[in-house]
Amino acid sequence: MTQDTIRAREQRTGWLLVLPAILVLLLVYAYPIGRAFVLSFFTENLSTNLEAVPTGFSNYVRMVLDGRFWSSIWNTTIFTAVSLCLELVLGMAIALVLDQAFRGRGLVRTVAIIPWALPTALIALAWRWIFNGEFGVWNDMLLNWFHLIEQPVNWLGDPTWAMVSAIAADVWKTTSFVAILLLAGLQAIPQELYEAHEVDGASPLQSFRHITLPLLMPQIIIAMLFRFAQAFGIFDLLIVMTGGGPGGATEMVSLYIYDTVMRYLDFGYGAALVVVTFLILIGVVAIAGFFLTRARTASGEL
Amino acid sequence: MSNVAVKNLNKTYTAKVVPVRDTSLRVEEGEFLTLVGPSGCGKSTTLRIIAGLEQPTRGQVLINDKDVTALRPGDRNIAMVFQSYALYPHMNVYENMASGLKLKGMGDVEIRDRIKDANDVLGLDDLLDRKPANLSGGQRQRVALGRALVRRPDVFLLDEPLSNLDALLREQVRADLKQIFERQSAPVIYVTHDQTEAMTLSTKVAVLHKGDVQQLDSPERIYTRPANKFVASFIGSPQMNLLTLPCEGNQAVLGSSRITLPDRFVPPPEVVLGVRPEHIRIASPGDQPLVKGTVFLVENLGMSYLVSVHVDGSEDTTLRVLLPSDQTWDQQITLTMSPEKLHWFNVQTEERLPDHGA
Amino acid sequence: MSNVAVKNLNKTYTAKVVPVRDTSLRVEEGEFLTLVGPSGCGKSTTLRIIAGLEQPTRGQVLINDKDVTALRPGDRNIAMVFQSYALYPHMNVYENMASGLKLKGMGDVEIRDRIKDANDVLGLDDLLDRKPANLSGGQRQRVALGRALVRRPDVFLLDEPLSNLDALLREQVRADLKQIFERQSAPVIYVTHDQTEAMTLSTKVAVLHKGDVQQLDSPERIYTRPANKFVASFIGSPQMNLLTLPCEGNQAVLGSSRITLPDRFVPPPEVVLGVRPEHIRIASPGDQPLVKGTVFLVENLGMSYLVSVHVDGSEDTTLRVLLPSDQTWDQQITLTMSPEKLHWFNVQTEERLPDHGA
Amino acid sequence: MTSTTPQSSPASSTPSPTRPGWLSKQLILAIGAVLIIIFSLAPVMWELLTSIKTNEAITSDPLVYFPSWSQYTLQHYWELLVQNRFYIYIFNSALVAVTSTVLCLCIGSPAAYALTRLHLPGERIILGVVLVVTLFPYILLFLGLLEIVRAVGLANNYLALIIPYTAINLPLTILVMRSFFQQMPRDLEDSAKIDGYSTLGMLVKIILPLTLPALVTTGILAFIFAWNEYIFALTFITRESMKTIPVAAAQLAGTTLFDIPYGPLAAATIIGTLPLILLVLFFQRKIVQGLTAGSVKG
Amino acid sequence: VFTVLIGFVALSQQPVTISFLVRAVEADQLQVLVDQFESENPDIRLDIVRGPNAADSVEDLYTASFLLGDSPYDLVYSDIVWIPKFAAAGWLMDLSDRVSETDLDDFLDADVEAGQVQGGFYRMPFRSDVGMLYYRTDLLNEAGLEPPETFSDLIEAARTLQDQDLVEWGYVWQGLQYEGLSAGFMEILAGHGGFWIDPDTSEVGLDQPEAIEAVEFLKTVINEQISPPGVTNYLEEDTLRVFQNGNAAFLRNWPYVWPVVNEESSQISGNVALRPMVHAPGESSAACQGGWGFGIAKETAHPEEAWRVVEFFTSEDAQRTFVLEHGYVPSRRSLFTDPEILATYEHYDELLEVAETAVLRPPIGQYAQASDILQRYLSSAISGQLSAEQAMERAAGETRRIFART
Ligand SMILES: Nc1ncnc2c1ncn2[C@@H]1O[C@H](COP(=O)(O)OP(=O)(O)OP(=O)(O)O)[C@@H](O)[C@H]1O
Ligand SMILES: Nc1ncnc2c1ncn2[C@@H]1O[C@H](COP(=O)(O)OP(=O)(O)OP(=O)(O)O)[C@@H](O)[C@H]1O
Ligand SMILES: [Mg+2]
Ligand SMILES: [Mg+2]
Repeated sequence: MTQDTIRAREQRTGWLLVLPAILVLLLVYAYPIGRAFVLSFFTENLSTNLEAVPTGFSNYVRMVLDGRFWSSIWNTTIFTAVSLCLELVLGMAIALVLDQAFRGRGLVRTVAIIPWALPTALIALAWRWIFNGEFGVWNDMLLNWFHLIEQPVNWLGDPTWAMVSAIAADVWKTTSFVAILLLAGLQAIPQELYEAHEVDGASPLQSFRHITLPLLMPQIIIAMLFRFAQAFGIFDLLIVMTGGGPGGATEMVSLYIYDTVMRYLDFGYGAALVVVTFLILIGVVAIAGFFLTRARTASGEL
Repeated sequence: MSNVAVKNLNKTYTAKVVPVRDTSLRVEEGEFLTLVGPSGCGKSTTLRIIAGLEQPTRGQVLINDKDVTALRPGDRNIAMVFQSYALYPHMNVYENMASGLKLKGMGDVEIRDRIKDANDVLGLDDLLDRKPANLSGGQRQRVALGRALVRRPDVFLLDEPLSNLDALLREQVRADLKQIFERQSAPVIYVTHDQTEAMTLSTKVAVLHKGDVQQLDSPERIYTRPANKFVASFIGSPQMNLLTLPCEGNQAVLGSSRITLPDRFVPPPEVVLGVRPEHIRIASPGDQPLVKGTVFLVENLGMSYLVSVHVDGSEDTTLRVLLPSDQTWDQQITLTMSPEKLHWFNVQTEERLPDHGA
Repeated sequence: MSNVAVKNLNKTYTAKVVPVRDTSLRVEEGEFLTLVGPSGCGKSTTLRIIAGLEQPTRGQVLINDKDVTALRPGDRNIAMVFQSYALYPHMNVYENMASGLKLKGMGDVEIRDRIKDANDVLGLDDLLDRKPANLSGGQRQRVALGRALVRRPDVFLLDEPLSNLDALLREQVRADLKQIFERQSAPVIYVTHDQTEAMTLSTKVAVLHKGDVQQLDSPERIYTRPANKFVASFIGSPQMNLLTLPCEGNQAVLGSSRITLPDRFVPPPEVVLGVRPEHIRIASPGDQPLVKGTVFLVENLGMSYLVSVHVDGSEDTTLRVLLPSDQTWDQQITLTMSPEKLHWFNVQTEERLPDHGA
Repeated sequence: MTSTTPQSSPASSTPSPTRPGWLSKQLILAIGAVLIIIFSLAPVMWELLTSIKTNEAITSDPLVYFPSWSQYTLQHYWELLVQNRFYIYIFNSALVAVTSTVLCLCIGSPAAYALTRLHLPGERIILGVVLVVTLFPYILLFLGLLEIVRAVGLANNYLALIIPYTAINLPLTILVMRSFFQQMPRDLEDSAKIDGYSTLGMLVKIILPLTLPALVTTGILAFIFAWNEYIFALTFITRESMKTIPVAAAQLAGTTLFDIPYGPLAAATIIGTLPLILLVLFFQRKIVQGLTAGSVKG
Repeated sequence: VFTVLIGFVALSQQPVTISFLVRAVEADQLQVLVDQFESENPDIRLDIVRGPNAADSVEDLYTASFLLGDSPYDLVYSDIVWIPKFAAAGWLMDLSDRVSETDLDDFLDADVEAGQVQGGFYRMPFRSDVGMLYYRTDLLNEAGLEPPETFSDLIEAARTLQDQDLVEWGYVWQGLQYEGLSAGFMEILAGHGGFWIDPDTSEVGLDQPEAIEAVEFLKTVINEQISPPGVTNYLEEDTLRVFQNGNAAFLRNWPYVWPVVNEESSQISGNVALRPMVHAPGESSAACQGGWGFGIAKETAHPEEAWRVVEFFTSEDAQRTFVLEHGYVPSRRSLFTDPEILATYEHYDELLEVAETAVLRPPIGQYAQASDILQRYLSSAISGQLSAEQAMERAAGETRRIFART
């Protein structure tokens, strides 16, 4: 009917405007993922002279028995879990400070973002240098400033310390990101709520528990969601900082995938690894999404 | 016997921004004081200082004659209703009302009782487990009120509690408010920039302007005896006509007509005449003084017409007159006003000139 | 000879949300139609459909008797003023006014002339090169108006143009608006939820409710002859008293007193009586009918008191009465109202019952 | 009771009475602020110090924190820029980052607008997908992209980086721009329509000018990402002269036998991070704005 | 006539550029030969790309460039262990029809052997490389010790020296998780008489007792503080620094060390000797065969010119010049005994002994994969995460699984 011509014209333009974006996204996201699913049912590596030979689930079977895969999954989980917790606590603290009014707040805020903005690969170099076993400034500080250790610690040489160092580096890099998101959430909480609560006789701590936390929950979840995804796929930091060593103690799934494809030319298995990681990720995101909606309704948004 | 007072209150943000200059007020048990004034005149600031949310630059806040200036808001036993209601979005109505009491460590039973009492007044019973997001403006307003009532505070502070409601609803809630607060005795300080609210609700009105109290008086006197030009223009709608007139002898000259000044004061060279539109009427034979004019705009207000008139002999002065809707008139119109309804102000000081017997 | 009309307009968003049901309106040259109604009643939607910003689900929009329903807003030669003024922040006043004309491909010279003309009315000359950000609310409002005027459209559409101004300013601009549009002849459709604006500005008022036109009439008749209970309650402030009364014979029973129904209609078992507070007064000897009651709330409106009265004999019916401030009374009060000012409505249909001579 | 007589008073006659605990709060804040600054800057500072120390100072024991005049040198920077021709990599990074950013805005913002205002059927789905995609660790993509690059023969072609970067930045761009468009008063577009603008004309003449700040914001985010990206840059560019800074720096090797060139590495880090630090210093507010708009509102 | 012709050709056309990727260090060192070659062949320009110094980073770069297509490299300057993979992936040109048996006679056997994959020949050896043991003569003399023969000797000697506070550390080697670890382990393994992977049968020997003993040795030197704890994170450069600063008595490293430690600037110059890696009683020393050579990229646009470059670099003269310049190990036997070379490096005949003991790391396509598995488990063994048995069990298992799929 003629009534709709305006709307129709509008929508035609609309599609024209969206189309390029959709195409690019399909090319760069849809194809690789789809491709990975297919390829994961083939064996394509040096022993097949790089021909794709359908071998059903063999890649997945092999994965089950692949100690390196499991240790990389384990490493990734540890890495992700620990850094997320630390970031949440630190980020919250920073956000709370930055939310207060004090002279020079603008400057501090600016400075606080810097870590997030810097290139991970380069920062990884910096950390490698800082944690260096013999010339590392970190050792020097612990030794000569705080006297916490007698012997220089070989941070990147020792499996545990290497993981600790990597986590430290990652926390340093991304805490500011968390802080920013939380800060935004904090500022979205109307001041009157605190004032009302104060008039009711609440201490700052009580206000934090009864108002800040519940109302901030959505942002907290969102921040954690983003960070989870990023941490779970972390690559550049580790390949530069530890290369996954020592003894694969800091090898994450992403590094294993990269080696499998680029070093061993084991494409089929690589694809299988991609698929599994992908599924894990989607699963977690789905769960988080569920909690997010719950938190949103709980905190009174609609 | 609770009461609240502020002594020589001053709040200076910057040398330019001084929302409160040197304010002293006192509200006794059972009194309802309204702070009214244009936006930015320092109403909220004053209220927030009393609540303890802001620290005064100088001066004291007294509750029950105790100096509480250094006390935390929570320790002053006051209740405050915010313009935005400030309901906790993640708590349902019941929790919202209970939170203040819980903080005091009150037992659940007593809390329930108090909330019940409040609801007898406010009728929120069937909303208790709703989240604020699912409440209408009026309901939220009532919850906010309830949250204040259950605290049984020494003082109630309200900052423009009605300004987020639409016209019709506001009229009703206004009446409710009046009844609710007539039922209890704790002093109330109420901030608004709507003069109708000020007039209808209060036992005492303080008109604020530029950080100073312009007049502190009963609603009636504010309306009938505005202390200065500002109060006169701010209170009353449609606005009072304020005309600056030259004087000849003891008569003020309005266009072609003369208006005799009250004989009690020495005739100044110039004087400001204030007369409310509703106090001007079409002259009937024998009326004095007479003002002739030409109608150039008529606005129908339903029960009456707001007629704008160019005064003959000084075309740039316009009189706005409120005429009953059953009356008729023609373009050329002759008006009169009863002398006792006229207000005279000093041109320079803008202060009211002394009244009869004063 | 421009005019605008809508025929059987319907807009359905969802089965529940039908802001416009089946509206037909026609505005002729020189007419000023106001759409008034509570928030959410479909005023804006109607206006936006006429502008072409929304597509109607059914029905047509006619401008100069041509069906423009399928035309783009830009092709309808209309001008619209928005509540938020919708000035382009990155253009100065002049560009804001010119942009529409430029798009029509009009020459700079003519554009300048038109803007000059508009400014003679609006007095914006010394603001022309300011950005909207540096204008006061009132000025922005005038610019928005100017932008509409320069287009010399077939129709003016205004959506709550005053609601962002504060009370005092609004009163003035309202007067200006009235004068400006009296100067030109194109039909005007004006949306507001403020009944004062509706009454003062319009030559015709359409009261909307629940997507239907409740009454389309002159302001006077809307006030004096409300077509149904809703209109009666919506127009007039303070609100009209609406009492549902049982009938005995040809008399309606109000508490202890009887009010004779107009003899022209068959006495129903029940009837709704409507009477405006300003039409009730304290009875003087010989008045009929008499209503006795008890005063329980007095609100001082300045020029008069709004008194709420419990009617003796039926405590839950309350009458609100407007009494001049120079009058006095005591708790027990006897009231009367002149029969010709009473409104009678059918209890079921809520429609007005036929009048004298009707 | 007395209504008062106006008598203005000097602003700072007596200090405002302070509540107990007020001071300590300020103290805590101050400490917190200082800690934050140290936390955020220390590593970079150390890198900076290292980059201007002579090799001896770098490896000396005890550790030299602040180089004395004798230990101070610009040698490392000279090595990078002259010997390793680092300006090439800077140029590459800049080229790739800028192009992909521009491309991203050109594709992203119209899409965002369409998804905000033009009620396309299925826009919720598109948005949902976009939302999920923002969470995507792109290590999962490089296997497939590798194949595409090989098939299309994009190897050693800036496009091999520009296209993925554009795509990876698209979702964020769309979300951020969308949240800005949503904040924009509808009336503006309506009155533009009534003035007779076409949808495109409106987008170009009215909306984009108004959302210029938003464009800058998203642009900066996109740029930062593109400048920092490592995996693709490492994988899809094998020609030395086309590498980007992070890769080049990470592959930096000593000229002396088997020695890790700590100094030049530090210098490279500084060179590679400096532009971003400047970005942050100038656009802190916008960055915050963008991040929050992109994630929280998304 | 011929030269004229070449000259004519040279004039008539642009010089073609032959480029290849080399670890930065060597890039500088090769410069001598590059200049010489370019002056002799005006029609060919050599473009040497400076890569990172870690060998497997360079391998990854080559891999990426071939995998991706449009490889910028015409030649592959290749570590010995890459060849099987590159060949299997079909990235290298088969050179068998360009070289004859006789041409290859002069080259070290292991070096040649390393180039032969699936009947093809893919790599001309350029410079050979073998792991060996360096020791401080001055310290041994002072303590009156003989150079060690067996692993236990080594431990003994080291301990004595440390006890006498003559030196801080006894023995330094490359313990970081990277190719160097596999290489070093290869020697210890062979020294214990064990084997890693049999290229023909794909049999895996990592869980044999010999292998486990080998690991035990590495764990011992760390646990007994003969090697610094940091050794698990050491590359060649780290070990060298410790040794050169006089903080270690024994060093496992490659030939390049010799000239470095003997610079006059070096505080230990003149006090260093080398010998084949120690071995278990009853076994013989084994030196891990390293070394670099040239392959030709299959995709190259200029196979002929590329081959001329290869011929030049692998020629006796070129190698001589190179060796004389930098003290590397030639891949041609004749040069070990070449008087000119012996004049500067009198230790080269000892070096030949070492070279003849050389063994290959498994020449298989999946070597990188196998090596990474081994590295992981070695690393976790020496950094104390796993016992020697556990580590080798798992290593063997996973290694077998790589082949299970073929
Ligand atoms: N924190 C502050 N810093 C600086 N100036 C302030 C601050 N708070 C308020 N002001 C200024 O003090 C003046 C009075 O503010 P206040 O809120 O009391 O006005 P108000 O009477 O409440 O106006 P409204 O009716 O709009 O609420 C205003 O000019 C305001 O700009
Ligand atoms: N795009 C839309 N989708 C769904 N419902 C809508 C939409 N636009 C308006 N409505 C609904 O239509 C009804 C009428 O809206 P409209 O804006 O016309 O009311 P109004 O009379 O203008 O109210 P107000 O006085 O607040 O402007 C409202 O209930 C509104 O929720
Ligand atoms: Mg206020
Ligand atoms: Mg509307």
